[in-house]
Amino acid sequence: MKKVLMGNHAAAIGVKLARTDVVSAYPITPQTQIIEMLNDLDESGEFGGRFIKVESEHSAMAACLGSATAGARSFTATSSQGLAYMHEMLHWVAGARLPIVMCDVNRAMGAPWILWTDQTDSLSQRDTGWMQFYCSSNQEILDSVLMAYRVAEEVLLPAMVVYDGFTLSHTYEPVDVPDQKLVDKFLPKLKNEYALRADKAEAFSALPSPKEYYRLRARMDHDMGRALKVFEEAGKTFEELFGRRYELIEPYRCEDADTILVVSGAPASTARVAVDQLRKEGCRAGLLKMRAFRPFPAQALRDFVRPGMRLAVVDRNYSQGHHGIFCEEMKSALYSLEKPPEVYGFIAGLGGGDITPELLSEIWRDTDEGRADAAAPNWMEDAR
Amino acid sequence: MKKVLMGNHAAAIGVKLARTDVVSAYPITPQTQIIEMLNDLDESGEFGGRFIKVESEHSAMAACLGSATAGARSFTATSSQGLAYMHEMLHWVAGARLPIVMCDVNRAMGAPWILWTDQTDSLSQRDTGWMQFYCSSNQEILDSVLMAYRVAEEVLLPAMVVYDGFTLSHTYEPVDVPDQKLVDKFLPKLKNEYALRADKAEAFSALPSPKEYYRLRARMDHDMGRALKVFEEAGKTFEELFGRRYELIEPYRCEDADTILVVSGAPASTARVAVDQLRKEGCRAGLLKMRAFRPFPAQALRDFVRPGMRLAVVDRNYSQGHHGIFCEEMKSALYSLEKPPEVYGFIAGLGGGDITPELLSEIWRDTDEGRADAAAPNWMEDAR
Amino acid sequence: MTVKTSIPEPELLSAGHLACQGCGATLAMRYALKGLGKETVLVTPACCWTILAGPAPRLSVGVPLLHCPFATAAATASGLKAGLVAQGDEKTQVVVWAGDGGTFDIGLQALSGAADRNEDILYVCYDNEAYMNTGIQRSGGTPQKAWTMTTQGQKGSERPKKDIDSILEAHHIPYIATVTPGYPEDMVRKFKKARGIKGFRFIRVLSPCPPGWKHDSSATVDLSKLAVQTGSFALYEIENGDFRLNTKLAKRKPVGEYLSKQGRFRHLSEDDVKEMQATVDAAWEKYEKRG
Amino acid sequence: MTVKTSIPEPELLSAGHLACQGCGATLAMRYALKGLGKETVLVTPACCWTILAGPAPRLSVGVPLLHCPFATAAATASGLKAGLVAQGDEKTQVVVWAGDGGTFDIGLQALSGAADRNEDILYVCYDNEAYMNTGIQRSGGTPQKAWTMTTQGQKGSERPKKDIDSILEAHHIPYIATVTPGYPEDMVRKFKKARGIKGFRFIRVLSPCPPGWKHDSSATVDLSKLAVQTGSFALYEIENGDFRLNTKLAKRKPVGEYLSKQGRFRHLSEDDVKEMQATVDAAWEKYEKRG
Amino acid sequence: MPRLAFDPEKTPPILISGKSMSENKTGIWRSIRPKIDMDKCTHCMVCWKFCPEACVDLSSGDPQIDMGYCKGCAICADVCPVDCVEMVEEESR
Amino acid sequence: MPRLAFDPEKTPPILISGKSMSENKTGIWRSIRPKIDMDKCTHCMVCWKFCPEACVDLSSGDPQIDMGYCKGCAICADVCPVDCVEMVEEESR
Amino acid sequence: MLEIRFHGRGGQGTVLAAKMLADIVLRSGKGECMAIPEFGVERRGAPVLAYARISDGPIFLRTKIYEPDVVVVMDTAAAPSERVCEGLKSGGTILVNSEHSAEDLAKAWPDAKVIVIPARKIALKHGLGTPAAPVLNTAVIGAFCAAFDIADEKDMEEAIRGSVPIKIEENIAAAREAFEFISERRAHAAASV
Amino acid sequence: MLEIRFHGRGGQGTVLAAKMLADIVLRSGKGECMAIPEFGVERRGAPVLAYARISDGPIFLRTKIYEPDVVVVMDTAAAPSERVCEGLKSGGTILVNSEHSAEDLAKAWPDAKVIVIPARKIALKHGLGTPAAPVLNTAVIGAFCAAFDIADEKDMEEAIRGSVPIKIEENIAAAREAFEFISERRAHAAASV
Ligand SMILES: Cc1ncc(C[n+]2csc(CCOP(=O)(O)OP(=O)(O)O)c2C)c(N)n1
Ligand SMILES: Cc1ncc(C[n+]2csc(CCOP(=O)(O)OP(=O)(O)O)c2C)c(N)n1
Ligand code: SF4
Ligand code: SF4
Ligand code: SF4
Ligand code: SF4
Ligand code: SF4
Ligand code: SF4
Ligand SMILES: [Mg+2]
Ligand SMILES: [Mg+2]
Repeated sequence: MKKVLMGNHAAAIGVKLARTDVVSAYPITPQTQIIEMLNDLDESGEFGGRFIKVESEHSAMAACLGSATAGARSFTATSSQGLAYMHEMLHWVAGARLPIVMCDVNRAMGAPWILWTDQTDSLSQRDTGWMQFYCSSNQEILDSVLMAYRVAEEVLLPAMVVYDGFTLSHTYEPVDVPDQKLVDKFLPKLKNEYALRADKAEAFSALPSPKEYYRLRARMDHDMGRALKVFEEAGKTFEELFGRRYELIEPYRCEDADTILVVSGAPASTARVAVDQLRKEGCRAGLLKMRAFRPFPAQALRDFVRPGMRLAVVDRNYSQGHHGIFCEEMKSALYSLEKPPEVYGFIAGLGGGDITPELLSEIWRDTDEGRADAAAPNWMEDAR
Repeated sequence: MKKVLMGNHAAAIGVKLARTDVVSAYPITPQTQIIEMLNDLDESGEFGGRFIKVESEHSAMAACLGSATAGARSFTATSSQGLAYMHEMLHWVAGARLPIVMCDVNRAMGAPWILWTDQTDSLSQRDTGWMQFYCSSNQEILDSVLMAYRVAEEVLLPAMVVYDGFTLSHTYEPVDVPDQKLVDKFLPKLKNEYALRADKAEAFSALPSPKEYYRLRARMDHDMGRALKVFEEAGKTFEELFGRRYELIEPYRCEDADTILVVSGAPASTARVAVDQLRKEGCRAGLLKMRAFRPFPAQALRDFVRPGMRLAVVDRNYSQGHHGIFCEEMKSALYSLEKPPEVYGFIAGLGGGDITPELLSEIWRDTDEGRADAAAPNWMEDAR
Repeated sequence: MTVKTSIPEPELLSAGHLACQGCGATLAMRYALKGLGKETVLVTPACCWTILAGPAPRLSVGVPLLHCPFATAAATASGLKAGLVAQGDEKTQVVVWAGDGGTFDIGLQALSGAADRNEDILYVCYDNEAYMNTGIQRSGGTPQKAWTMTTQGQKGSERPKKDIDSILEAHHIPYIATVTPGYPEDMVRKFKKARGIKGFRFIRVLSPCPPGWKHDSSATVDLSKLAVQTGSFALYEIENGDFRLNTKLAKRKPVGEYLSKQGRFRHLSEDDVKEMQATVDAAWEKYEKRG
Repeated sequence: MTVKTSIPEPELLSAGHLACQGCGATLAMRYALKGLGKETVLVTPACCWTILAGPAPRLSVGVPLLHCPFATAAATASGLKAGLVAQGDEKTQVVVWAGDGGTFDIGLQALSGAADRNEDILYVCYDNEAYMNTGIQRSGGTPQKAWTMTTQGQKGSERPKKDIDSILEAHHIPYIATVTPGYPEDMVRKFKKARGIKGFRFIRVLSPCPPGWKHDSSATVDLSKLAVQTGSFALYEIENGDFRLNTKLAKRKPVGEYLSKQGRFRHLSEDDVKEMQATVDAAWEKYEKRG
Repeated sequence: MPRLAFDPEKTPPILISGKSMSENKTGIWRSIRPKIDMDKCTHCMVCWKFCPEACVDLSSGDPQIDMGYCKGCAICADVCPVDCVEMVEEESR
Repeated sequence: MPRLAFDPEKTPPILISGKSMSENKTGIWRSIRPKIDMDKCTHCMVCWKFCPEACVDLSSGDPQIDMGYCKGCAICADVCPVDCVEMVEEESR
Repeated sequence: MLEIRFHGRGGQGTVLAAKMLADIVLRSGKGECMAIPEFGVERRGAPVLAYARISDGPIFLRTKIYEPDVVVVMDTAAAPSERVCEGLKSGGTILVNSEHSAEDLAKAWPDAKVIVIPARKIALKHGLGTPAAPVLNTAVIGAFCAAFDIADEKDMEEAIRGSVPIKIEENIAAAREAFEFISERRAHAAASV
Repeated sequence: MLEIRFHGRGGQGTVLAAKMLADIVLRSGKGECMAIPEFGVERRGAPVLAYARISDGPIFLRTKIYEPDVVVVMDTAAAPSERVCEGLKSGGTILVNSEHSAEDLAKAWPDAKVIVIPARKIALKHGLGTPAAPVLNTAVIGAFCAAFDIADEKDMEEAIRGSVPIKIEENIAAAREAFEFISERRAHAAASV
């Protein structure tokens, strides 16, 4: 049944519906309402699991390392400085193949101190072995927590549900809260055959030989690849149960579009307004919404693009010394095509600067009318 | 004059010659000899600065934040787990535009525990705003510390000198130790006009507006771009003073080569042996050694490549869910070319597995004879 | 205009800062700066004072201030001190200004390291007994039984407040002192004294917080005094391990007088108050034994 | 074969581990496991025991062991306990087995958090008084004046050893105890007792280390006994704040007898030894006052 | 909307934050304001001592509250030894 | 050298490390070895109690040192109450 | 699409007012509503802003609101007049909690329609909050629903019952009183034109 | 290119022996030498390996050494014979610190040239280390230099002076004695062939 929820509360309710066993988290703006709601649910008995109120984010992921090794469904949530403080533990729990799910509420990275949203915090974790799914609405946040557990527990890899600080986290909008019984069907109790058993003397994460390590990483790559299919199947099952479909990439009005905006997160929602507006002005505009960033949907992208197409990639992040991160990964994925499409990268909204339909339209026109730079990043500052 | 030095000692001597004011570091294999030599130099009075023996790597970079803000030349050194534990501070000191120099002794990332070298630890810091220079010999380690300070202090961005754990760090070989007077000419005392002055009431890293934050990041991008030129000029000056030339990328026997190995770190040294061997067998093989990873030498690469060329990129790292990191960035940089060369990515030596001339030759032949996959990563396990 | 108080008149805290009405942590900064004077540099981790110092391009204090990440205050200050000394400045006092979360919990590793090295810095913790900047979550400084947004049950916070002063004592440092804005003369004296001591010094400032403690903004100074008068917060100095009480309390007021004015303790039963009285009495037994 | 000792015969530590000859930390594990028994899970951060537990695919102990990053032992153990309880296992003891570096320094933030939450885990720190696994660098557990690779000056380590037991006491936890392999019966008794107590328990094991303390491998047990007999290391238990000495020392041997057998103290002057004797005497004055 | 409305080279690499907060008039926060009965006032300056906004001016000898900054926290009223500070409702503008 | 000498699908996702260390014979570490004079030995088992390698076998009643593991640390010699354990040089193999 | 900006004071439920509006719109089933807080640090007593978007279909626009159609002033003391009309669409409406007349207030905002609701008086009448800190968001929302035909009183009541933690009946009463206060004014104005 | 593997015991200067060789080669100016430790955990008493490469030109090969030309056994007790000849190039040489005769030792390594040097005896003679832990790396290196014409005694002496921290004269004496011990054997063998 529908309720008006802020994004953070949608996430907390997703965690409760998933019958999560252990939550361990530390407060940070703009994530605190997740913690506060989980605390209230814990104290009111509605949340059956244990909520460990740890002393830092590094310890939050360490507690998840412990609880997930015991085979318990584990969750944490953080943002920017806190996510970066966990970095060592992100590498670790991925290498330990633990299906932990975490919400990262996007917030730009200091210095200087900065409270508002951009994606550099989550995207700069791209090499840690975590799956990453991006949300454009509070409904997607709740649903993505359930999808993330389903995929993570199938391929034994941790997954991040990522959404915009304030723009989604603190914004109230109607959300359909799924029925617990249906969620139990979608997400049965976790049975992890590799979990620690108190009666079996085994060590976890002991020092291997280089050869053994190489093979572990190759197996991880194999499972990361498998996750693409597992996600799509989970998306179909989700639709059967809850009526909403989730896919790795989601085109909008691209059938006959020559120039397409490639956008993720809340700006992908605003981009529909821009595309509709451009269509009204006679422009053959389309939108490709990126939901999955890890595993990167390279094959899906290669199948989607057509020669002669122009992609205007909007990055609300920046890898200093190279390029916007979605743009860079898009180019790498499409490189091997016979006739790869033109890809232009735009840097917009860093530090929480608003990404408006006007700015998106200007990005689209610059690309469509050949004013954008094909090699270097195009810095697009919003006028307001 | 020449001395037989292990890589870690070459680094420590570079730090001493640079008249570094403040060193703060925490021990971790395979970096400990840097700390031990700096400690001995400190206790014997040969090292004029202060050595703060901190309680963790997060605190090591925090102490550098403090000393560099006061305008002092600052240094730290770490590896894998320690570098990852610093991640929040790497973002921070780059945003604070502090010219800190750090040695990262490459060691693969856990879990599981792993002692031996691979590049995933340093390369997974690619989005933190730090410059990264890779070394293939102990001489390059010493020289790169001096070069890193020169470039960092010119563009006010921190720089990482990265070299292979054990293969270089613990291996002894002859190293020319430059004369202190010449080093003083190459590296005059640091005058940071943006440093904190005890008599001026100013706050550092206070909360800006999104617009101000966006402009700070655009200025950072501008300086990262400038660093490419500054590095090349510094390389020329270094040659005039010390007789050794350093460039962003260093081709070897590529003039007439159709298939070229793209390699970094110690394996780039072994690759010369492989290329010479292939040449003896009549193959037109070449080697492109990547010294700079951040700023990524995109233009230099675009100028270097010729249509019809085949690049075999050897990545001793892996970004799970996408590709080898040098390969991915290479494809992104070359994407906008009219006729981009074929780029093939190979994953070798993870966890410290040996990268032998035989393995490099097999990589070269697979690429040259069209057996390599152009889209997906080619996993190349060494036979031994 | 001779003010009948030993507190220096010049203000290093400027009006216009963004503190809530009746903020104890702001009074704390005002008096601290009066004791420290101009030759001071502040290092501030994430906390309310990250905001109170002012958004760019502003600064609400008359001395340089280095913002740093939440877990790093003592390490950043150690480096700043080393950097200043390397530039030839041995005089400027490097002072950490951190909250209780940044001191008792996430910053404890760095704090313990700096104390262990006896770094020549003054570490000040303004203790408002919870994470206020992120919306009043429990910290290691939250008193037992107190309400916070993460301890809303009938019993409030179930664990006792960490005894941070004893933790610092275990590091064998030259000076530890407790102060609170209700006694500004005592506070200014101790900051002046601390300024002159070499090595790692620790001052903890009990700082009432209207939204966090759920009391009226007017009660801040009153509560600060009551904390001392009821013995809930003892004013003392520990110099190289020698403990000395600063307020000779003939008779301590009952703790109820202090607790009843705070909404965070509204849910307390009589037994709860008795228990807290017993805890205070036990603590004073120890103080008197040492004092 | 009746052994004339209260120590159980079954071995949960297997021969073939990679410890140096005469490793005190190995004896510590051997006796701890005898006291803890099978229904135990170990959590071990980076330290010598990361190696001694054995490279994959081997394990040198007869209980499950979870390796974890250096700064996270107490937090990982908190999560492991919560995970086991969630799976219906309330019996298995979750025991942290960490070195002094992982306990006094980089792991202190997590340790303090778990103690503050009174997590139902037993935290054991085998204290060999330096970072041995990375080549004998000074830690917060290194005694004053001791030589290490990072304190090679004439005065050795210039700062006193952190009083970690008092730091734990400041967290109001149910049980703190000190043990050393020279007294295996006392050690096994305390581990059995700790097993039965609910909440956060802390046991510190003084563990002589031939390469680190520069003593002959044969002297490990002797030094462990001398540490107690000279009063340099006191055996005691603190139950809910009540302090009790375990060894009634009629007359303490001079500390010189303990120090002279260790190469790390070879550079000590007579005055140095006198100073260290004074420190031990002062500590015992406090113990007797409390005991 | 031009690609970049500023020239990166002219943007300083870091923001220097030295302007005084005093340009931010916090008087607007008040819903009640302090009124001092100057006759009863003993000029003991306790109100100056305990004002968190440091907005009680001493220069004239009388305690003059700068209403540009006073947030109406009522601490001065609470601490005044002779109770000569009365909090009155802020007239709605 | 085949691209991948193994099939990723058949490689377990994590290494299970449960084999006993006892398969690693540490006897090779010795440069000196303990020799017990069985006549003087009082079977007090103190040597069993303090051996860091837990390689003194009790089953036969006499303290039998398993030379496959003994590292020659000489603790047994040091702690034996009747000094009947002598350390002798390892004959070079 | 109706874009609304609320001006209030920290700690007095400004964001909750916007959220209640969203609850009411959802309950009414007549469209979608998004409530957006000002993304910054909220200090008790300091001026604070909140926003809402109401539209009949799903709302995809996720940006700040620069040119609101309606501005709601919950505390005139915390909302300097030039800030109130900043970006207000020409012909936009300002709903003000005040005991002054619409005419007096209109002087400050010449080209806007001004609607007045004595929300503070209504709130205090129903024992909501104190004179220094009145809890007047339900009264303001009641007035809003009447002024812009958002929902009928039944839907409004149910929504408030679901979203107000304490003093539920008092809040509902205050909302209804404000609703009727505005409805009468509108009926009267419609009749006299 | 000469590839060498050293077998020793943890804590007895095995890596230092390889490093000394590099110092000597540098001092001799007749080529380049790289000394490479075994990349793992060194435990006192446990067997340990170290490697070296000597070539007349710069050395670019940075890999492990799989098929050494020469194996140096500094402590036979810490080097099981099958491990000693593992990967040894056919016709390779094994330089062994032992008091047994070359003939006896050759039985364990039939297809390798065996050279014996009583390094332990020489070291103890010069007061280097103790019977349980002799410091014999300078003696071994002295023998090596003589056996493979790496450098003359003067260069060897200077290099040892620069790289040995304590007991410098004793180490030099031990190295020279080993050098001469091997040179005589070679002269004798050359004469009788
Ligand atoms: C690594 C990290 N984790 C969490 C935060 C979020 N955060 C900022 S301030 C704060 C609470 C500070 O509490 P305290 O130190 O007591 O200061 P106070 O706000 O009470 O003044 C938190 C949790 C952060 N900035 N960085
Ligand atoms: C984040 C991080 N920093 C540093 C290290 C390197 N390291 C591994 S073990 C160790 C020392 C451990 O000392 P202690 O805890 O006393 O155990 P011991 O080795 O003495 O048994 C260090 C510094 C690491 N593994 N991870
Ligand atoms: S929350 Fe408390 S400490 Fe923070 S500014 Fe407000 S009153 Fe001061
Ligand atoms: S270094 Fe010390 S603690 Fe570590 S294995 Fe060796 S003897 Fe044991
Ligand atoms: S405290 Fe009261 S009596 Fe004293 S100066 Fe202020 S108003 Fe006057
Ligand atoms: S009401 Fe508060 S802010 Fe205003 S003068 Fe009095 S103490 Fe200062
Ligand atoms: S300690 Fe000595 S006497 Fe006792 S059993 Fe062992 S060898 Fe025999
Ligand atoms: S020498 Fe050491 S290892 Fe061998 S039996 Fe004796 S105590 Fe055990
Ligand atoms: Mg606080
Ligand atoms: Mg240790």
